[in-house]
Amino acid sequence: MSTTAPAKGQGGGSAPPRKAISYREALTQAMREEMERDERVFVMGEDVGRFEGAFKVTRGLLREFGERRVVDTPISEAGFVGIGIGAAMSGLRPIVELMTVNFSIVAMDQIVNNASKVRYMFGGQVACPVVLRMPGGAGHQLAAQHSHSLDAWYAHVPGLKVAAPATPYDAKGLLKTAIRDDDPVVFLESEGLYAKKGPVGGPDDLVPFGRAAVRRSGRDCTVIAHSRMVWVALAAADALAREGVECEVIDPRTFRPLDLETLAGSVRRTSRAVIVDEGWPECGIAANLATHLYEACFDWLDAPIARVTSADVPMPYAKNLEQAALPAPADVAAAVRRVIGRRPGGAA
Amino acid sequence: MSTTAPAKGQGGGSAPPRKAISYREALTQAMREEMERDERVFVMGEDVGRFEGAFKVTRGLLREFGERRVVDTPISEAGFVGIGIGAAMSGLRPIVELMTVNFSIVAMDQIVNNASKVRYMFGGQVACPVVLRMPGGAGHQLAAQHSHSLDAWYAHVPGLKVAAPATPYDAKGLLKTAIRDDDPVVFLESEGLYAKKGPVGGPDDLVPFGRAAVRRSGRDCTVIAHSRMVWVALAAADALAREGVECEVIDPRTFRPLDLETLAGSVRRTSRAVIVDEGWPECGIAANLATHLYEACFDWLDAPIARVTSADVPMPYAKNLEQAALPAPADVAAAVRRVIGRRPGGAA
Amino acid sequence: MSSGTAPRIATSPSPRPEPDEMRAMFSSMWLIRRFEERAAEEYMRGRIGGFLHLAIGEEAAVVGAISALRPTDPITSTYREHGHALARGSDPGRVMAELFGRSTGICGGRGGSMHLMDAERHFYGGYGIVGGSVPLGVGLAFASSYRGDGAVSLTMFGDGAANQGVLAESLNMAELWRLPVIFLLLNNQYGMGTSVERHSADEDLYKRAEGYGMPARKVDGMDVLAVRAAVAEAARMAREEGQPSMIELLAYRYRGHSMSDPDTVRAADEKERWQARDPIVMFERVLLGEGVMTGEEIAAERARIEAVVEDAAAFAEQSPEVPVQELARDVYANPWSDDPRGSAIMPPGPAAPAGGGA
Amino acid sequence: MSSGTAPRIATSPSPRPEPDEMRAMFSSMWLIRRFEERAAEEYMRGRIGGFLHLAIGEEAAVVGAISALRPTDPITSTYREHGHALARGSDPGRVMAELFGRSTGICGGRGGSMHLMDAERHFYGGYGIVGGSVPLGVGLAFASSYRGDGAVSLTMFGDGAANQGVLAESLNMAELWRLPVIFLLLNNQYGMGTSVERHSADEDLYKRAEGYGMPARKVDGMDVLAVRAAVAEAARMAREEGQPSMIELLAYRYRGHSMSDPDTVRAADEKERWQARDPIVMFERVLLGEGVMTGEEIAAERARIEAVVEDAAAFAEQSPEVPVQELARDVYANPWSDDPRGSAIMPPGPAAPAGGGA
Ligand SMILES: Cc1ncc(C[n+]2csc(CCOP(=O)(O)OP(=O)(O)O)c2C)c(N)n1
Ligand SMILES: Cc1ncc(C[n+]2csc(CCOP(=O)(O)OP(=O)(O)O)c2C)c(N)n1
Ligand SMILES: [Mg+2]
Ligand SMILES: [Mg+2]
Repeated sequence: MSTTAPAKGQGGGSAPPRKAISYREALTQAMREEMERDERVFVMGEDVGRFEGAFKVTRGLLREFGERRVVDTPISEAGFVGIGIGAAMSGLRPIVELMTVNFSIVAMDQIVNNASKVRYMFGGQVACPVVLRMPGGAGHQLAAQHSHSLDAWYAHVPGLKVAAPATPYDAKGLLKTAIRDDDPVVFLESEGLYAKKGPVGGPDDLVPFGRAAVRRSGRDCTVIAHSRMVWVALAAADALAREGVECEVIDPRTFRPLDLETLAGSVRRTSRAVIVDEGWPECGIAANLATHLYEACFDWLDAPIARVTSADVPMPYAKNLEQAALPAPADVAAAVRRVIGRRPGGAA
Repeated sequence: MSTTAPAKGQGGGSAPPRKAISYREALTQAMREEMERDERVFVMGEDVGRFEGAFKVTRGLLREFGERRVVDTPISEAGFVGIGIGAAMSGLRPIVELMTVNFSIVAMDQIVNNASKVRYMFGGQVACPVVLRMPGGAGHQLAAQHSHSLDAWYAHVPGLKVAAPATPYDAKGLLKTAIRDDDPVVFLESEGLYAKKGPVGGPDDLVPFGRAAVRRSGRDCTVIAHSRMVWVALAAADALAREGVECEVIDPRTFRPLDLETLAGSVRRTSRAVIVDEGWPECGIAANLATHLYEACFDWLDAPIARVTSADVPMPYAKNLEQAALPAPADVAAAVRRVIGRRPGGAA
Repeated sequence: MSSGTAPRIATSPSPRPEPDEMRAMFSSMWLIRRFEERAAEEYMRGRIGGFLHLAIGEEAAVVGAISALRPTDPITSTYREHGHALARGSDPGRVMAELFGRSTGICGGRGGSMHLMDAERHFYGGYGIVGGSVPLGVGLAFASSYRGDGAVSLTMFGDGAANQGVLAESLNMAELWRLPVIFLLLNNQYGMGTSVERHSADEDLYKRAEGYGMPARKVDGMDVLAVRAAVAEAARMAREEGQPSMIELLAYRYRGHSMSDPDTVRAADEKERWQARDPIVMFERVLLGEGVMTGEEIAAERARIEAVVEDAAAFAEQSPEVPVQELARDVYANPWSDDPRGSAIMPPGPAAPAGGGA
Repeated sequence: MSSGTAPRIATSPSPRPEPDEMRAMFSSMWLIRRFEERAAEEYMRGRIGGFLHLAIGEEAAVVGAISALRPTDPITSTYREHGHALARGSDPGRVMAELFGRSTGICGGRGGSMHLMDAERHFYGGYGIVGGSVPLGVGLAFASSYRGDGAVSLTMFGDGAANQGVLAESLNMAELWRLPVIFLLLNNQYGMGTSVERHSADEDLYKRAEGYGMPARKVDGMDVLAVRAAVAEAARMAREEGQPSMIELLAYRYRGHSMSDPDTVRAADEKERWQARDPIVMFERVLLGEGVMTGEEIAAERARIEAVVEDAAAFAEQSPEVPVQELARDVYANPWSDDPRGSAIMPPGPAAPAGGGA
């Protein structure tokens, strides 16, 4: 199975194939379509209007929808995330762009103490349908304060939904689902994927939450990866295929809800798993998925699950250090070889 | 082995036995002794002075050390945590009290982006010897916004050290270690343990970071728990002992660094493990420790590791709901019985 | 200490509310006082858990402000908010049941004393993180302005909360975008055990709003008519001109920070000085003096309220506990898991619905 | 737009610095300008990674402020801080090497353009989270006051950063505790693509400090002597009276927000208007007019600096890469793990040392 073919389980499927667009444009398209569809949807964030977004994801929206629905904010993340939450409680459907996940930390109290809790602590009287879009990840030498992957932090918190698209198709389809969802969604984009191109669905092709995508089929080892790491895993799988090792690459796509069944089903078939995650190792996404899989597949596993994560360090600036800190295809391939008991370059 | 006997591996040991004092007083003692020892040590936080702390942990310190070294702050956590970090970078040794872990969330950017990173991102030019004391946990019907256990979030972050004492001895000994440490320490206290009494060490009895304590020996199952959950685990172990099941209860005490060897050594002997954690299940402490143990003890484990955590919900107010949400001795005992393949009440 | 000297207060000419309204304000103040006194008793008896923060002494601030609004104007508050819900008309029985953690509670027992909400009455809740609800109040105003529904949002917070950075951010955006919101700073002169002059560089907290070009003033928070007049004017500005403003109400809480605070930091004479200006006693004098109510009417109303509070406590006491199987209800709009303890794990099967958007 | 009209600026009588000092200020400004122009070239060549934020146009603000301080007065800054390090005397070669990510870099290649630090020179670093370094600067002042060492802390931030709540918190505590700190707000009139009047309700940002009773003023940030005089006076107040203050410098950055910003939001004529008041050109005129430097001396100094910058780039280019084995160095003071990728896991064996406290 080719690594660029549309993934299984990506929903829709009835629409004719469309021309490839970037992950960035896919997101823009999702927002535009949902804003056209629902007057309650609006976008707010730093420089989302005239500047069209630090990563140009909101390009064209101000022109099309005007200042009422595309709102440039001051650099006050706690404040405007809180405003978004309040507006959501009042019945609107805000899409709040945090310029990057790193800046969501100053708004963390609003996200964790308000967005994730208002429905529950007020006994279901109020909904909080806010989408918090935020690109994260490393790879551009942005150093320690600008390179976070906080997926694990958000996945920790009940009351939030957490999505992390890897492809343009999912970027569009998951964002549309997020916007229509009645709960607060932390929508984790990847800075490293904005330019990635691929087909996308039409206006009604939603990608459901809680359904993993099998990005590549294989019988020898299950490789689980999300967001940018899907592509790192696929590159490793391609290299391994040349050695005769066939990996099954699965992308959970959302962590709340989490489609454990698709992951575990694959591991039960392959008996071996590698988890790739751009975040830190302790209390991270990889450790979490590993634990779920050990629990679900205890009698099936032939080897411990290997985790390939970022180094346990704040991200360094120097390019060579940064590359050493991040999971790379070679690391994934080495992990796969380790869990299937092969030596590098060993015959199939 | 009795559950109230001083734990193995709690350091010191040469001092004669002392009278039991509370976990709260043990912390006060540690601060007082270190403030007497080192002029650079000072305490700051909301109501730590005249009010003597929301939980009275700083009782008497203002009287003894005056306003210069016991500083009442406004309710500005981001600001005064940042001030503490700056003062630490300048060579002082601040003990910053966050009234509870819940309020550390508004200061999260300062903790994660500054405290944990300044040494690394500036190439080792500067130290950040700040101690961030914060009580957490639930059990007093404080509802969703006041019941967090964010241990996993802090353990996620390289550059921080993370300690969580369960006994008065460790409260004092670990806090003294934290204050003398050259790195930023997140010091997780438990609201539910402040009144707990026990012996403590003398002025020179430090408890080292990265050394777990065996709270109870046993051959049938390893139970890992920290902070207040140690006592929940010990209560379960006592109940199980009456059924003839002997648990080994181990308290990691610190998560950065983490004494995996003591945990894994026990699991290799018992072949079975239960992990108890007051935090949420996804990407939590329990999932993290489980993954480490699966990796370290893959060939030894006779059953999947059981995790006993809080429910995957924001904490409810109603007492019965709150109790249902929190790990209780009965849950731990049930988990132990499950992993050792026994039925409740089954013979030894 | 600002309480020692006469507070520097701008009082505006207070147009008298209609007699009916004044009687309703009196009932509301008295209900709040008696409700909270009863809650304190129930807390001591162990029927109420968690923290219980009483606003006794602050009834003029609460009732003056809320009575100046329309019933559809949204309100956000703090953990010291029993009075807000009651002033907005929430059922005292359901509020007391919430404090008792019962299933008939206004939030089904999930929120407790710190997290009352009455969505039907546009009371958007009490919150426990100091300052954290202020931007939500601005968000409610944003939504009103977006929809053009003419509502004015009132967001209430304390003097201690004035030192949370998110207030500054909120002030700036409210003024920048001219949102219909009233920042109501209830300066009861202490954040827990720390007095204003020990937590704030300038005791005139309202001046912080002026740094953003926002109109702001200080008002006697013990005088219910002064509060009402000030908030009415602020609401008019917000509604008609889209002009947000800040009102600092100078008041005093009689009890410690919460039921567990023995209140040893504040001087006895300071308390006495403020209690001498008790907002209910002062307002009774106005009612009597202006002939709005007679002594007998006041006594009858007090007795009626006594019974209301009694009934509320009885209702709470007799209400059923929250079923434990409902622990995970309302975490999400459309839960995907049947696990009674909640779960992130999506069960196998067809995909869940995308949610109820539009 | 505030740049259209003459800025409302309070200028104080500026006592002239000594001729030597003025020459040093000129050198510093010119070094910063040329260093950054060179950095831009190296960035285009791909030798510098990450974000590169240039402060070209802001040299008067930087040099005026730092030259008014003692070399032991601590400074904190933002990601736009090359000039701060250079003005404080950091070695241009080591600064450029940091931008190149080399092991000779001032932070060993770990920080890059956004995170320069020179601890020896009391330059406490550049930070990437907007507003996040302000409380650190207050903390440095706290430490000075605690020790009584007589130092004054300067903490620099932008107009956009003025909207981070942590600034408000910092202002309050600095004034409440009377800490020796200068809040230096470099108002270059934009936070990324958003102009001041679109991000701040009141364009006079210094007024926010007044809400905390803190003296504050606006100064022409293109006039190095005016900046120096204002900061000198602020330093005196802080040092002698423990009086913190805020100075808002009105200035302009010539380039886009960072090298990747094509700068399409700002109008060409606005840029021209500000470039007509170029701080270096204006200062040259003063130097020539007052006979502090001759045209030849200026030309010679420029040539010398040209060589300094050339040498800095050559040094950076020839410096070795950071050894990859050192990836986990300096995460902790006394690392417990030999894992080259860092690890939370304590290896078996005797307990690690408790750290170097006292
Ligand atoms: C962010 C945060 N920090 C600390 C606390 C603990 N706390 C609860 S109430 C309180 C005092 C608040 O004072 P104020 O805003 O004046 O309100 P008041 O209690 O006087 O009504 C504090 C410090 C909190 N809830 N949230
Ligand atoms: C908390 C936070 N939010 C957003 C950003 C992204 N960001 C980097 S610089 C910048 C603009 C800052 O403007 P200003 O403070 O005026 O400084 P200037 O760049 O003009 O020097 C923004 C929004 C950030 N780094 N930190
Ligand atoms: Mg107060
Ligand atoms: Mg700027």
